[in-house]
Amino acid sequence: MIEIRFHGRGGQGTVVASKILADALAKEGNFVQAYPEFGVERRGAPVISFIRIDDQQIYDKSRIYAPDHVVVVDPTLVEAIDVTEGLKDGGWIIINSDKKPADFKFPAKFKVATINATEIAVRNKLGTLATPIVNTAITGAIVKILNLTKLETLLAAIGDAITVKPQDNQTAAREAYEKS
Amino acid sequence: MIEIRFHGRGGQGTVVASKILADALAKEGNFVQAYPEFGVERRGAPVISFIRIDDQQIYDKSRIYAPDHVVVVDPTLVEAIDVTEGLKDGGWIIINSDKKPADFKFPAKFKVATINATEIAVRNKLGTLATPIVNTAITGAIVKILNLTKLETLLAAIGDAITVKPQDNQTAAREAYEKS
Amino acid sequence: MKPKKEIKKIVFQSAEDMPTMPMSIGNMLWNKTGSWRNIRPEIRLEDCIQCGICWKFCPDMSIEIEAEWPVVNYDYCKGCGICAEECPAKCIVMVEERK
Amino acid sequence: MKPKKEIKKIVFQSAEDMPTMPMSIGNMLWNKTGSWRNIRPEIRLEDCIQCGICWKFCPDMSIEIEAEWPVVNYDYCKGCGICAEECPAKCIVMVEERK
Amino acid sequence: MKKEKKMTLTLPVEELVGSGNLACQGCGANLALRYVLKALGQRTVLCIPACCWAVIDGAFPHSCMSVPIYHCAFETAASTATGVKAGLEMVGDLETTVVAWAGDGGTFDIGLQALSGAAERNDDIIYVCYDNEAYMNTGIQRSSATPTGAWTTTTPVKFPKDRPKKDIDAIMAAHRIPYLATASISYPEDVVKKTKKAKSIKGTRFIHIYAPCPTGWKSRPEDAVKLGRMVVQNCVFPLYEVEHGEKYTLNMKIKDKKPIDDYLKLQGRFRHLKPEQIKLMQEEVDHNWARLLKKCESA
Amino acid sequence: MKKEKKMTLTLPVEELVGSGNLACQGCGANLALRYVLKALGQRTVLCIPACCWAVIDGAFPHSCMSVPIYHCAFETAASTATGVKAGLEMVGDLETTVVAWAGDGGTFDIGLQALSGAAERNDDIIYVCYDNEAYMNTGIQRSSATPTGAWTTTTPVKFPKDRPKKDIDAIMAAHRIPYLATASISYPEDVVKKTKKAKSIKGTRFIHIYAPCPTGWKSRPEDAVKLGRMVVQNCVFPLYEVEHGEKYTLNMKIKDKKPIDDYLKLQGRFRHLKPEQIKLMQEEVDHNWARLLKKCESA
Amino acid sequence: MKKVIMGNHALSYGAMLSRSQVIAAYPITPQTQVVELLSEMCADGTLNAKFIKVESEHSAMAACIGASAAGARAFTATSSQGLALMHEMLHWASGGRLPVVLGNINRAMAPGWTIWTDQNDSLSQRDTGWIQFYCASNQEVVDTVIQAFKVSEALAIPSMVVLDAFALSHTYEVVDIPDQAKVDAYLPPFNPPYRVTPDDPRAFGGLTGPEHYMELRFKLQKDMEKVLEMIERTGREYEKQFGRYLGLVDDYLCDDAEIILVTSGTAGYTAHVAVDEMRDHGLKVGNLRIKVFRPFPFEIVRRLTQSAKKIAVVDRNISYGHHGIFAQELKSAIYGHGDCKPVFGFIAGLGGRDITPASFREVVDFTISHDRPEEEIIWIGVKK
Amino acid sequence: MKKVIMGNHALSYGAMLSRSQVIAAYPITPQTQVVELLSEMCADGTLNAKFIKVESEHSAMAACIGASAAGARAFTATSSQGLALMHEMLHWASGGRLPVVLGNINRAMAPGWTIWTDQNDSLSQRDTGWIQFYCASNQEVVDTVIQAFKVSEALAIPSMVVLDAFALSHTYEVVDIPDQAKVDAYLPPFNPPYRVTPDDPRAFGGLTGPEHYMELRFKLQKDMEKVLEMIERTGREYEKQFGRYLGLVDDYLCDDAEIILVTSGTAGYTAHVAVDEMRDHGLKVGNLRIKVFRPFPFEIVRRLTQSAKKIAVVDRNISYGHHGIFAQELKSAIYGHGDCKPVFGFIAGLGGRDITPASFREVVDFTISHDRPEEEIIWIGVKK
Ligand SMILES: Cc1ncc(C[n+]2csc(CCOP(=O)(O)OP(=O)(O)O)c2C)c(N)n1
Ligand SMILES: Cc1ncc(C[n+]2csc(CCOP(=O)(O)OP(=O)(O)O)c2C)c(N)n1
Ligand code: SF4
Ligand code: SF4
Ligand code: SF4
Ligand code: SF4
Ligand code: SF4
Ligand code: SF4
Ligand SMILES: [Mg+2]
Ligand SMILES: [Mg+2]
Repeated sequence: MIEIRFHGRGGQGTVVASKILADALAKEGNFVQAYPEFGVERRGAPVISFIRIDDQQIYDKSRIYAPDHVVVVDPTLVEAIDVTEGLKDGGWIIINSDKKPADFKFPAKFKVATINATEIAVRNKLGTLATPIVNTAITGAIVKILNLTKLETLLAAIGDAITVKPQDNQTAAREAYEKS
Repeated sequence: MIEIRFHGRGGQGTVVASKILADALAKEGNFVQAYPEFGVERRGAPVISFIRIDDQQIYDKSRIYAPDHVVVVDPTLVEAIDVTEGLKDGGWIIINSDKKPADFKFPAKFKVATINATEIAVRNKLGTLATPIVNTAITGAIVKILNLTKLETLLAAIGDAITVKPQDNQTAAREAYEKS
Repeated sequence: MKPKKEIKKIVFQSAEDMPTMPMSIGNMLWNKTGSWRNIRPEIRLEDCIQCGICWKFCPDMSIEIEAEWPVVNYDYCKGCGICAEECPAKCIVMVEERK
Repeated sequence: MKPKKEIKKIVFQSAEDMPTMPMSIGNMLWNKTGSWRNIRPEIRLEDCIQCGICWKFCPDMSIEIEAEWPVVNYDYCKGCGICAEECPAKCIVMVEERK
Repeated sequence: MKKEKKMTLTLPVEELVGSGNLACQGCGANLALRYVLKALGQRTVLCIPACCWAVIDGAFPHSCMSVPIYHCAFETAASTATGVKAGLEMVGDLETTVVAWAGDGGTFDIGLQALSGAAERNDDIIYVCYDNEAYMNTGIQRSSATPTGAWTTTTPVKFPKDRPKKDIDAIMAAHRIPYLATASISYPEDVVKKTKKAKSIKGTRFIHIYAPCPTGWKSRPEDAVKLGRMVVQNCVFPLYEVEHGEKYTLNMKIKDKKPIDDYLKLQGRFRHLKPEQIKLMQEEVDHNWARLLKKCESA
Repeated sequence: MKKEKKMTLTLPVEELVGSGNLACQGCGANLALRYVLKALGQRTVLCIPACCWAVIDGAFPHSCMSVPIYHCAFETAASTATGVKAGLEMVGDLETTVVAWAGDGGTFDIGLQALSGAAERNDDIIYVCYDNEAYMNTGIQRSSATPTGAWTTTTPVKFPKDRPKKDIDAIMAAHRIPYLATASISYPEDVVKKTKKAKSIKGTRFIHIYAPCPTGWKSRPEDAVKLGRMVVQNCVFPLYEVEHGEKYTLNMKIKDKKPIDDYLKLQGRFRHLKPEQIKLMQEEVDHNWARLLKKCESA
Repeated sequence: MKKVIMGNHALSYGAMLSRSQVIAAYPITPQTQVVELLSEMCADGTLNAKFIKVESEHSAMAACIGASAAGARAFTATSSQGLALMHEMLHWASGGRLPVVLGNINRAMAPGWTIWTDQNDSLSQRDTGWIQFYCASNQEVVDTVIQAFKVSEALAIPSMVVLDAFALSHTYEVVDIPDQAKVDAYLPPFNPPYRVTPDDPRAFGGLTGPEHYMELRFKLQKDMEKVLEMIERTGREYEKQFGRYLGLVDDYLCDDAEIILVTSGTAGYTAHVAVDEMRDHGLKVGNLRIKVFRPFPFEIVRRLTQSAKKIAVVDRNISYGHHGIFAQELKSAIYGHGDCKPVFGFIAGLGGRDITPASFREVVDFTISHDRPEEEIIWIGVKK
Repeated sequence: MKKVIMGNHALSYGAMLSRSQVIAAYPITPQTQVVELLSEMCADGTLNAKFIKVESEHSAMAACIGASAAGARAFTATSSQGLALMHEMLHWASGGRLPVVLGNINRAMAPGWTIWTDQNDSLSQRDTGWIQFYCASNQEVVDTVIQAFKVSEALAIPSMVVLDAFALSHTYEVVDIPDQAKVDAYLPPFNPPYRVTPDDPRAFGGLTGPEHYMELRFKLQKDMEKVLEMIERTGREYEKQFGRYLGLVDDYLCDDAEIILVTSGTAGYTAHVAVDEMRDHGLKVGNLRIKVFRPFPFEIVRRLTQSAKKIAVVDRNISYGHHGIFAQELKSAIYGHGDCKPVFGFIAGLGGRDITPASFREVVDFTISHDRPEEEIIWIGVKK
């Protein structure tokens, strides 16, 4: 079983990212469970969401406290909160950032990857620099880095789920995949 | 324990009669329980009410099925329904009527008394011939015939309970008492 | 008076006989509300002008029309007196019921 | 900026410490909503005409008046941009928050 | 004695309310439904919440009615009717008229929200309120339809109702429903006409029928029709229609407006009133009447 | 740079709503309460039912407010306030102003009956409805305050809201309460003036405040105040007062009435509208505006 | 002072003697006389209270909640549909820790429309966090209202005082009306530590996340558990003042009984009569009338049923799809305490069907003649 | 067709596949997505139904009742406060014998305001005469809605399909969406013998006196008792069509268990994980997840708990003044059947506090280390 936690901000579609990932993984026969933080979401305020992946029925309905990996959709959060809380040793921290992994000061027991999803998104006309829509791009990176599923499956899942500018979203995901 | 059932018509104040009787009996230290039929009352439609009297606490809260005596406040009911239903042998049937007891064809096991409460009431300006207010008069007769309490106690109870024309009501009760 | 479908009061002997839902299966005609009456309307047809007003205003559907004339159905007439009050010909009188 | 009564978030360690009723015992100042912001208002006081409009329309009580001049309280300013939009002197600009 | 004349029948002859029912002697509510059903005919469903009519209908397993009734919870006349209408349409019955039939308490008070909701959605129902100006079925408690000055068991003579009757018609007009009308049981032809008109319109229609209650008003049963007439003649309860919340039509022009005194005198519930109080009530009536005339003119 | 001028403050300076609260960026509801409390001062109790403000206040054991709040059930703003007022009076506090503070859903829909009941009794409370034209706290579902044509999650673009906004002000005016006013967050001085006026009157007072909601309207946070201004200028939400249900006063004369187009364009919830639909909406606005003018004249 | 009054007026007197400050109520048969008398008392000044004539029961409870939160003593009365309509607000009053007292006349639930007695209305509220008292006489009604305020205010939990429709509500009995001065001594003015006031501005009932909610509810349960002891203690105080003890149960000849009837409400009084009769016939029967149903009086019920051979619970209610509610709760209470003696669950008297001494004889006959109940529910007086 | 959907949409799909004809609902967190998807389905013609956007939950249930009485299949969904506001109408639907189906998202009751899960909302409705299903996965939700209509319509009793807030309502899982044609074959159109129609005019729900009411309610209970068998039978039919059995309980390793956990909802799935872990450590623990709470599955629960030494009930709810509700009902159910083995009543997870595998380990540890429960309630995860 793999458990991943997403960090983002209200209004950034963090849940959509985990949902798309779940769709893609389910297409390949996995069992998945994706859920948002259970609370009040306000645009701009820090939010989290989760995904559990397994090759058999997932019975555990309790919350995820010790994820295998974390994904940070909004880079500013790295300063604001402790994104490594509960993260398992050896887990990946995948950050949407234009910085290099080494620029982040995380304990060595974690692996760090960065992807400039914002840049990719904006270039693909997904939102503006102030409010980029990065959720599809970031899934491309996750799938690649964690080796979760084939790119094609992810792109198909994006095609199913996204009704506004599906192609641009797919392109963004592909670019992120390729850059990761 | 003495149990009495009253027969009247909606709007005739049958419950008031049983309540006044209860008041009077309580004044003399009895335990009493008085209650109306449990249902929808409509002016003119046949209704019943009950009273239980005892010298000790009354625990029985079930309905009265076999009264010791019955009181018929409206004479026309004698034809309309069986006022003797469940009446115990030897019980009194006290009827508001200008007829003689013998004019009524009841089984011999019952004792019959009549009192022209309507006439007494109307004469004391309690209602009209079409809608006489006979409930106080009839209590006078009951108290006398069943020897339940002193007249004075009854009159005191009427004085306490009746706010409109208390004296006329007392007079009516006294007259009925004396005529019974 | 035209013959009324005489309907008996329904009393169930067992739960099985009852409908599943609380639901009517008969009408109220068993309930002879004529017995509620203490005054009764009597129509002096000789003065009647067949205006239909008594029929119109009877709350208990107890003025029936027979061969173009109003007839009181005493089985149900509750004796409210509206017909007498409203009759423009003043040909309905309320008389005291059985004394 | 005038010193704000700094209030910590209250976290109960046991049921006993809690009030019987669900009832507040502290304020929300621990919740630094400045962290929600992705754009920040900056006031160019040189152009300010001291009209008070930014103060009037800030939904988050984050424009404070200091010595007759408007000052943004970045601890709480959520970055909505209303002040900039409404400033008649156009002397508030919204700039991107930390990149 | 038998003359060769036909009886004059100014109303449809079909009787859909049956005898043997449990209304009091001289009940105006009984007349109200009798007239409304004469207008609507048998293909009608009634949704009746708690109110006198929930009892008048009769006791299980009997009903005095020739139309189906869904007896519903007190506060749900409108929402139940909306549900019934939707249900009927989904099972293919597009024709049956669905009527919510409620008392003033069920309309002005506890059922107002459901009614307002239906009106806002313009649900396709006719809502009829028969107004006897109090909670009668529970033994005469004040409702917000109880007029100023009236005694009820919860507005004792020492402290009679001090608030004016809620203006439900203005409230419903403010919902801009396609059709609204006031009516009185003493003008049955008018009741029938308005009900038929309502039937011919789609959407939420509201009819407010004045229905005297001898038991609750402490009046004589034989005066029920008279009271329903007086109240129109003295403009306490004028007859009018409102279309789409805007077009006011006065149905009964009153040339010779009567004072309210005689009307009050016939009812025990007003017995305690002093002349000053009656004067104030008269002023209120006059004021309301003037306002209504203005609305009708400007429409 | 420091000139020797005083800052112009057109509102009372006391802040009774605190920072750190949980309103969205640019929330109009937040401004609405800020202004109302500036007018009422600290001796005020708020009864707040379920709505965004139930969340904005903060989470247990914290509150952003300097006045007491009773958070009450969704449908009970008015009845809870009535109870609080009665309770305060019985314990000797005759002065505190009791305010029911509810959203449009809690006012136009689920709380309407309690409000109507309070108004009928003329209970001594100020009822303020901040209107953001949908159920926002649950994620943007239609309420009966949602305007025609708007998208919400329960009125999808394929089938946007097809019923007009319920005219709550006409409904409350029909209750003839002593005071009623409309207001918009974009005219804070007007909000304060009306609230103070309301405070000076006894009985049930109703204030209806237009409160733009960037989140629910899919508009930019910085446009909140602009939208609240446009809506007055284009007469979609005119500012007026009604006394005793009769005396209408227009507070803001509009000489140069703007078309609604610009207003709609700023909001994502109207993005799907076609020109024909907008034309119909404009007609509705014109019609309502004309009616209002008439009422104000004839008053 | 002794007076012949109906059960409904007993509630009114209870509310008056307790000096209720705010009353908000809505009429419903068979409760109307409660409200009528109280509105008269308010009109003529006998009672100094605000009477809010609300437009529904939902608002009645909301107004009581508001008043209680503001620090006033609040009372209401209702029945069946009205109580059901209050359901959400019942949860509110208890969760908000407000000691409102409510008189409920037990009336069966519609449809079909009914105005007659059974306990399904109040027992359907058993999970709302209210204290529930069941009365068997008008005397008990007056006394219990006063006691209810005392207990509720001490522990910040609302109380429901329950009486049967007609069999109590409309039945006149002799009642010793307590003296006002003595009541005042027994029940001091309501003075909660926190209330809605600008002098100490607090937000009551705000958003409460998973990190705190459970503790608040834990505290409610812990206080609920204190109610039993409090009722016994203040019941003794009451006895000292007024000569009548207000306990958790009314146990009659339970000590040596082989069969114990478990009853409640007026049927529990009628059972008394049946027990006397059966004792005359040599049957060792006792009657345990439950007066306090919430919190459930675990200890005393366990103790009093300990020596019996069989228990026969007579429920005037039913939880459809399970058992009668007293039977269910009693079994839950005595499970694992002592031997597992047979508990027979009878259901009788729904929708106003009379429960007579003969009903109890039938109950006892059945219990004697069967080793174990066999059926989940044994129906008494149903035309099957 | 497999789809990743949230629990709320699983409810919507269930209602759509069942060809609901009238939907009347009101939004409330965490139920809103149910209504949003259904209103989209109605708008775009995927579902041919009337969607009534009512002004309150009370009206939602009233409209469903009206629609069902008119012979249409009616559905609604709500949560906590909304369900509580429907309370009177829940009694109405069951007493009126109308097979409405309601999806309820388990959310704790206010105050304080909460949107997080616990079962007090639906369990407070346990005495209203509704069938209650508790689900643990989104798959179960879809399947159960369809099944609920089948059972409800056959026996004229309404059903509630219950799922946990967030843990199910907002959690995306893979769901095999049943094929519409197969669903149509399984669930024929609703065709009640009587309905509100002028073609057969009847008065429904009129005044019902003491001479008849009890029999009508007796019939309701008798039909309620048939539900259990019906669920098992139609569950098998469902299995034949769709490969998934819908039973009364989900029993996991109960046969040889010494300690049986009794659970429900999503916690009942999490318990599964804990049982596996504990079995790995040699502890003979089983998990009995109750899927149908009303009617209470007496027989199967008795049978499955028979051989265990101890029972540990984990309640995400509480009846203040008594026990956790599953514990209470279980004790009532097994009382007098077999030995009187210790039943430990735990309460956990109120107001959204998480229930984790560790919670169950704590539960089992306690159960092992105590001979008898000693306390009425054992609290898990409370900061005392
Ligand atoms: C929720 C609820 N509250 C109270 C009642 C009691 N109740 C039944 S009928 C009625 C009065 C109805 O008054 P109205 O609607 O004016 O009709 P009327 O009886 O006057 O014909 C009341 C209060 C009820 N059935 N349900
Ligand atoms: C009885 C009940 N039904 C539904 C809800 C869910 N609910 C909470 S807030 C809300 C919407 C409130 O809308 P509105 O009154 O317009 O206030 P806003 O959120 O827009 O500020 C709803 C539906 C509830 N809390 N209680
Ligand atoms: S007295 Fe009344 S009921 Fe009888 S016929 Fe005349 S109007 Fe009808
Ligand atoms: S009202 Fe009089 S005149 Fe007219 S038809 Fe009747 S009896 Fe004849
Ligand atoms: S950006 Fe918004 S919150 Fe920040 S100071 Fe300006 S108005 Fe206030
Ligand atoms: S709005 Fe602009 S000009 Fe006015 S005070 Fe603020 S910053 Fe200065
Ligand atoms: S109380 Fe009034 S409305 Fe009700 S049945 Fe009697 S007369 Fe008719
Ligand atoms: S959703 Fe709208 S009303 Fe609610 S807090 Fe956000 S901006 Fe304000
Ligand atoms: Mg009425
Ligand atoms: Mg809103």
